[in-house]
Amino acid sequence: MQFGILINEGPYTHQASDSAFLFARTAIEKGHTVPRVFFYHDGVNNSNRLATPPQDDRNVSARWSKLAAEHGVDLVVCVAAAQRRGITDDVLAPGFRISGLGQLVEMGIQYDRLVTFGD
Amino acid sequence: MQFGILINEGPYTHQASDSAFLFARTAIEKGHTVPRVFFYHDGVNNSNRLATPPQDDRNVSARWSKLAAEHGVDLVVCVAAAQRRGITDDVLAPGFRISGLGQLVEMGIQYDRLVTFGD
Amino acid sequence: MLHIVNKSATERGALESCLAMATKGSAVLLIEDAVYAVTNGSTAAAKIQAAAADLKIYALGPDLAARGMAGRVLDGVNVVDYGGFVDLVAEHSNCQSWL
Amino acid sequence: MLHIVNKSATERGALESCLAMATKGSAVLLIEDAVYAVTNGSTAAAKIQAAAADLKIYALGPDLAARGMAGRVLDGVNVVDYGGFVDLVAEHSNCQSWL
Amino acid sequence: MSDMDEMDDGSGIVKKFMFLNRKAPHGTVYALEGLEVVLITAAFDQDVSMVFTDDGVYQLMKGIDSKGIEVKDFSKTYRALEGYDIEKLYVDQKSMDARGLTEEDLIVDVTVLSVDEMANLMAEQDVVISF
Amino acid sequence: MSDMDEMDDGSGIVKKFMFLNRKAPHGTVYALEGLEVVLITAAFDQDVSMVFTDDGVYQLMKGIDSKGIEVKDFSKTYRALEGYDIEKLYVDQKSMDARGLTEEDLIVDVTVLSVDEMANLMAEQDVVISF
Repeated sequence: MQFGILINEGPYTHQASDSAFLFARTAIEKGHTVPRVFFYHDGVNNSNRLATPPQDDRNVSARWSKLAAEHGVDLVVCVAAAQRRGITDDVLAPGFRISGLGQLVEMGIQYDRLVTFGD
Repeated sequence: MQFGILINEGPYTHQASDSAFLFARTAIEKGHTVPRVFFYHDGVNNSNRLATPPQDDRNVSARWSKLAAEHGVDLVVCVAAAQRRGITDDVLAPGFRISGLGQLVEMGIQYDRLVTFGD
Repeated sequence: MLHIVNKSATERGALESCLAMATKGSAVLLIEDAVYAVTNGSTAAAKIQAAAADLKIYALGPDLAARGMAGRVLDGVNVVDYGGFVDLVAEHSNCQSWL
Repeated sequence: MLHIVNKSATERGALESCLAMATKGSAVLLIEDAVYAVTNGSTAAAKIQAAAADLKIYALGPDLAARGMAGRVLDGVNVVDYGGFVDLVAEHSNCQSWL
Repeated sequence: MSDMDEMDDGSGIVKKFMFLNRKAPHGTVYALEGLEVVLITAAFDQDVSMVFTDDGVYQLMKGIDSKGIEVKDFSKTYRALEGYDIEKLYVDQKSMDARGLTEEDLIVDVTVLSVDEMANLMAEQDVVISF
Repeated sequence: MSDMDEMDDGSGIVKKFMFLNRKAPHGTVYALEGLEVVLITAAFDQDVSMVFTDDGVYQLMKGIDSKGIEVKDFSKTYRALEGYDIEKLYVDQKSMDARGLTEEDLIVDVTVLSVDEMANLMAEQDVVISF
């Protein structure tokens, strides 16, 4: 089955970002596909490669990049939300790209399920 | 009177960041001083100079920079919170600096009031 | 002491916790989404009016206006602007934001 | 339909709104801070047990454990892991997150 | 809201999208950024319903004046929805009653639903997105 | 938490700082990042009280195991507070009761206060910071 995932909150502050990652990874492990994850609202902050959390803590953008590289997940950051919050191509971690809200609507139209994580 | 201000949320997503700015500007207009504003938790995201909100909307980091330049407000971004969230010297707007939590405690010790804005 | 509440009382517990802990004579200032609590017909209206016997209740005018609520404020609630907000912080020896 | 709630029922209104709108036979999955609602002695316990007559109530085990609540789950609540979360989404034709 | 022209994902599929608004305006950005998603979804010719419940009903208040907090007033966008063929606007009766509001207080015409009607409407959707 | 050694702002002033914890752990980062502020404040030799009320009492639960959500378990830090001379830990009786919790359920020794006692404690502080 194809799952689309929408993430509305940034890393560390809200667990939403962690829950979404563990859900996506588990879905893939179980043989489903996650063709795209869409980052909206403060969710765009998950894509920031400049983050350097403590060594004993998870690195949110890096683990998304790894999942994308290994399983072909398309990580799409909303352009309008990103502009408001200072996320540009210059700070984007590998595997993320900036695009329009149409990419979110397409997920709803084309995939079997759309699951939202937020606050 | 000296007011310290603590901001715990980022721009646009929560009004906290707007309320804090309007409070600080009004306090200065009324003849008080705001020697320092401390940005903690997602509040560190207010310092990002890469933000380009729509032209008819407020530019949060730019208006803090302007207030700092005109009234000598020290804009301090918490280093630990900033590292988790990808805020580095490279993306800092004018007038902001990155430092430790001791700067927040000093505000509590030295100023007449400490006012917190958050979620 | 000045208590500051910024959350809608229909969605969060902050106002209720604040009113339970504010001592007699304290001031409570409602800002942002918390201002809905002091409008006619709100679920919190009765609680606010009961609290106003022991506490001074304030609400931020610009936040009321931004929510279309400027004309619906309960009797006994003092509407202030940002200047009044600054004055309230200055007049009280300490303040607490119920985040 | 699968309803997903992630907010503490003592701090937010999401669970109450969800339970009011979930139709008979629907599933409700509690994750993150929402899992406190299905623990013994919680304020929401009675509501959860009443709702369990018409709805299937699930809670995410890793979130219970992370809160020291693994041993306190109410009878009638099904504890699932992330694999179970994925299965619930797959088994129901649509889902709604009560943010 | 630059890309609101007709869009097409090529599939010709039309799904039922419900946008559930549960949050007050201005305190958080969800109401504003949520509107942007609704407009784009309509541009893809999907079957769009907007639902306002809990504090979300406050989004539709008449007489909003946000100059004093120095943010954009986006409440007029709700009146423009009809122009984008978004005509299914529903509010929850119970949420209105709890806030002392009537249809007269709202900036647009809406259909008022009971909790049961709202629950049935939600259950028949393909996609529900909550802001 | 690298800068927890003795610090001094040079003023010699000692103020009463209260840290009010109202939020559950893990769902949001406030509990964790709040602890960092508390430790630094103690390093400045200030008079520190930590108060746990509403969902904040959940921060002190015994038996937390966060491996399954792949985040750090910081609950042991509460047991280390004593080593930093942070000994005034208060929990709200009413919040404990509402959640079916007793002192036996908590990872540290605390003083349980009634709402009135808590209110008086708060009123006598110089600085209150809420997380």
